[in-house]
Amino acid sequence: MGFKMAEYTPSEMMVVRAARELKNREVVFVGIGLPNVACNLARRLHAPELVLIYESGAVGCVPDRLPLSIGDPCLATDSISVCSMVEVFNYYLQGGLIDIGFLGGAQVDRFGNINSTVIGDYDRPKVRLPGSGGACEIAIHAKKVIMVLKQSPKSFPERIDFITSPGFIDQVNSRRKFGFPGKGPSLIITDFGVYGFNKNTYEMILREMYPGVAVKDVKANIGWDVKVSRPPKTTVPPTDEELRIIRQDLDPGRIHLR
Amino acid sequence: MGFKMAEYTPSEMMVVRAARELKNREVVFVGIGLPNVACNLARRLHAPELVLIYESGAVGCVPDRLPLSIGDPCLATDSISVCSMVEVFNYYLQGGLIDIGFLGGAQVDRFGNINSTVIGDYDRPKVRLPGSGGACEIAIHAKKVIMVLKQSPKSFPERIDFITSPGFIDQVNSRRKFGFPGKGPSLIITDFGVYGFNKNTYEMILREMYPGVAVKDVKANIGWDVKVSRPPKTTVPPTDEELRIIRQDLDPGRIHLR
Amino acid sequence: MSSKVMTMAQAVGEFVRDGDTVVIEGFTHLICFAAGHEIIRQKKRDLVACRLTPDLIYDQMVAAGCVRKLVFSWAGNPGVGSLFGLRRAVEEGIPRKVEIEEYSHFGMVARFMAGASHLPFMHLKTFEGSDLPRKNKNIKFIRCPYTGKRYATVPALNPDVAIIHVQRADEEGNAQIWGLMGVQREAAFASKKVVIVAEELVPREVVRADPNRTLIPGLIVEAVVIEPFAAHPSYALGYYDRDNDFYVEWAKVSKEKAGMEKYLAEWVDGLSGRAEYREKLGAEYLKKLEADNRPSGSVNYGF
Amino acid sequence: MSSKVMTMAQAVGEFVRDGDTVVIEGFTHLICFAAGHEIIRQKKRDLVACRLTPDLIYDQMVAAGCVRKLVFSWAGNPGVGSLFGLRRAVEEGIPRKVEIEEYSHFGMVARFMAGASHLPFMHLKTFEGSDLPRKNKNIKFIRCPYTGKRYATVPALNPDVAIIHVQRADEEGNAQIWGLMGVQREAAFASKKVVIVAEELVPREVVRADPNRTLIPGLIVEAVVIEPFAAHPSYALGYYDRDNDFYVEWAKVSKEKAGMEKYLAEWVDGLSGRAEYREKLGAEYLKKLEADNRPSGSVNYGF
Repeated sequence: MGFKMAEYTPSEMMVVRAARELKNREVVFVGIGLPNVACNLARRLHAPELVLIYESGAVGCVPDRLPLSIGDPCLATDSISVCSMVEVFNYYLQGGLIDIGFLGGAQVDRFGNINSTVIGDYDRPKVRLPGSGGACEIAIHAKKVIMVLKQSPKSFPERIDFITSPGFIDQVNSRRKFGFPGKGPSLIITDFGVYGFNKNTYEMILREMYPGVAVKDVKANIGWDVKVSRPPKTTVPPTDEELRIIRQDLDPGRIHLR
Repeated sequence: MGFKMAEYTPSEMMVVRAARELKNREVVFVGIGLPNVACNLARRLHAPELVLIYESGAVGCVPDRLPLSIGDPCLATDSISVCSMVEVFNYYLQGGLIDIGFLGGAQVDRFGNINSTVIGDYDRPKVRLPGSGGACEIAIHAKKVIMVLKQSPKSFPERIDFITSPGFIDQVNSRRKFGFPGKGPSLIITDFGVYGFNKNTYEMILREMYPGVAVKDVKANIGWDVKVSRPPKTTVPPTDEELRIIRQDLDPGRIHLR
Repeated sequence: MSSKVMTMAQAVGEFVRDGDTVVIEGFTHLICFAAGHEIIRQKKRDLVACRLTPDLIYDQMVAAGCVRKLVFSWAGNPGVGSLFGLRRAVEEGIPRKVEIEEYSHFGMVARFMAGASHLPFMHLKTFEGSDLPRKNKNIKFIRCPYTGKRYATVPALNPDVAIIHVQRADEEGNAQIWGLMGVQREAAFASKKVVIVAEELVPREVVRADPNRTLIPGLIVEAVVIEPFAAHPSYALGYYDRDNDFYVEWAKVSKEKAGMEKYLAEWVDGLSGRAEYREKLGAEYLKKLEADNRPSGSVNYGF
Repeated sequence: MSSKVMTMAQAVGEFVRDGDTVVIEGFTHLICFAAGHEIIRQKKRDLVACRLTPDLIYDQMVAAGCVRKLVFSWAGNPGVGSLFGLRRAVEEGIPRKVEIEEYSHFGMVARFMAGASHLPFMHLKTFEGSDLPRKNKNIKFIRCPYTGKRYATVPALNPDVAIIHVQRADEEGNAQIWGLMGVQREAAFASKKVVIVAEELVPREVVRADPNRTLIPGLIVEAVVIEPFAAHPSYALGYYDRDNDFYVEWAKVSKEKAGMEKYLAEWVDGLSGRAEYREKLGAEYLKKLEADNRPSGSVNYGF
């Protein structure tokens, strides 16, 4: 084998950490990119019966290649069920069947609210992003939401420009007022570490850091004075097995994990 | 052939008259019993491309036997499309695709309102009938409604005990107030003749009588002093061809046309 | 993957409790008579029995005293006439008074849609001009926030348990149906627990080879019962035909209380389950109903 | 039965008018690029272009100046990144300002459901806590008449014309799909006119042999276009694979206005239609994308 296993990229660490969060038989609403890799990694390791559902209507997927898009043919073929998007959104997502929703985004704020719509003003955008897709309703309905995105002061600003998908909304957790079925964000996995949320203030709190990362690195890459668990744990680095599956099987072209 | 063609039963006349009303390519929502026979007769004669839709979800049916029930297997097999009842009611019926809805019932009043729910008081019924099924919404949505039922003072009373499916509702045609998409009842075919509706009063009016039927026979078998077109036409009796198809192909067991 | 396969007696014993709101769906096609018989045999009581078309099987359940309330849209013997067991209960309170809650088909379809979608209601254009809303206070009306127009609403229906007959399923309960689908999918997704009854157990690979036919995914299923001929006198397309003669005969059998009781004693309580029922019907009888061969043809899922 | 089969040029010429609200649906699967190209070639203008996921084909239509307004829920190059043609229009007004009306996927799905059901609105649980309703006044809220709980509403979407790609259809437009179905059925039923584009024309008997696969009935269809490979670089399951390389390359091709214009000149305006497009791609290229064989197996529709 050509690679030196001990070395790994931050993206690989993120994917590995996300995969470890998934339990066998859980029902996961999968997004494109890193979450896709994480789910498929979990499926090959400790969670062979993880149920993957894609908003395209494929249920119980066993992709035999890493799908570039959430509508890749490898998701329908050999799946357990294919239904229309009417059913996937009404009966599965709104129907309360999703244990975990994976979300990314361009910006996240301290309450776990996500912006994937626009940078700058909505009507005079600096950068127009793709928009919600299914993210807004996944954020509302999935029993648990896990976010995966790279960290910088820009991606974790004090205030985001637009709330596409609600996290806890604010310090009183307005999810409850709105009667959202899902509990809201549970983890944010970045390229520095892993955040949870404070049970009283609903604010992000650093719970784990990756090996070699210092608190000052984390703080330099986030837009506010983020709270830190004392002491934060150090994340177990990717195992050789995890890296081998990612590099050989899941993303040999390194499309997702540059 | 064993039968003497010139003789026919009132049921046969009803079916033949109903069949003649159907134009090729019309989309018909078919009920059980006589309407079923009428549609299949029309399909074998002047309307080979009549589109038969059953509330069971079968579309473009070509039943190769006379279905006893609207969910008979012969309706699904070889049909053009089978969909769930969610789709047949939402997309086809409420979606405005039905040209003609066929309805029967236990009682009809002068405004074409139908009772198929109860004889006597709803809470202390003399006779409990099957209820609406799809009739209430067919009456509201089909562009045109044709009713087929046998006539007696009991089945056409001055007032019906329960409105299951609205016809014109009352003398001002309250359909309009409710914004019903369908135009309402267009014909009532009984074993005496055929009724239309007055354009101003929305009351039943006798338009045709079967050969051998007199106005006094009609009046003796209806619960109010019904209006009569002057003069009512005489319905063309069933042709040998029509009778042959009914007796040989459609209802050889004479289940529907006793 | 652990198997959910069990016997009908186990499934009904474990998942249908006295007082439950129960739906055995199937619109003419795939009506699970075997489940209804087991419910009668186990003397389940006070059920709120839901179905668009209370068919012969609900007629029997009502006559056996299992049912406290009936929620429905068309209660008759399709193409034949009345359900006499049900009429005796409603008109005369025999063997007990049965409460009724009545909609139209579209209303019931919308109730299951709402239930499956975890919405508390669905709106639809029907019921106006009809007396139904006068007798059923669950039918309400709202105004469209865009047009101001009035629409009827029905409340979601979320039964405690759905018993859904299908043509084939794997041992996890991934269930496939073709031919008429009725509201099998919506009834299943709307219910808190789902029991799948299949004509045939198939390997997972058969399901995966044609995922578009999977109407109900195993992830919402509690139990899988494999029971050939469990829908007779209803039918399972590709397996056996509808026993139309039985439906016609039923009028005579059930017209009097005594006839109904004789039938239940002989064909339900007198038998241990569907295997004995099949035996009693006899191989020759079953043979007559056996489906002929009309292959769908195969499509290509390759990419 | 009269045939509705015509060429893509005829269908777009006759059924897409300037100013129309148009939907070319297909969620990754069965996106009709050939129809979009013909719309560009015929210089249709002022279209209100609707789609859950304005994909590369809407990027091209926007860049070609066909679109006045975009109605959508996710506008990106799936798995790759931005749609630069669209961003130039929205951010800089090149080649013209494009208005946007934005929902979530569920919102758009519900709009098509309402449209297909001839309801003026649909309610759903989403949008609260999001800024979307602040920027889109078509999103409203109602209260459940049973529980008093608040639900979002979206208005029905009823396009003038839907162009729906399918795997196979007969000449009347009875259209069958397997694999991912997206909202093809709802978009078709919601639209005033439907154009079916099929990979393959099949005899009526093929449709009738497997009616459960018919997603769209001919009775709502105006025109049938038979055009193999009409979805490339999207895909048709069982016919050809998604051209993922094309999607990845598109970022480079379209990043600058000049690249986009060159592409449109060469691959759209420079060609007479899909036949020339296939020729230009070349047999070897197409061969690489050809689907392998994964048969569904056959079921029995006999009774």
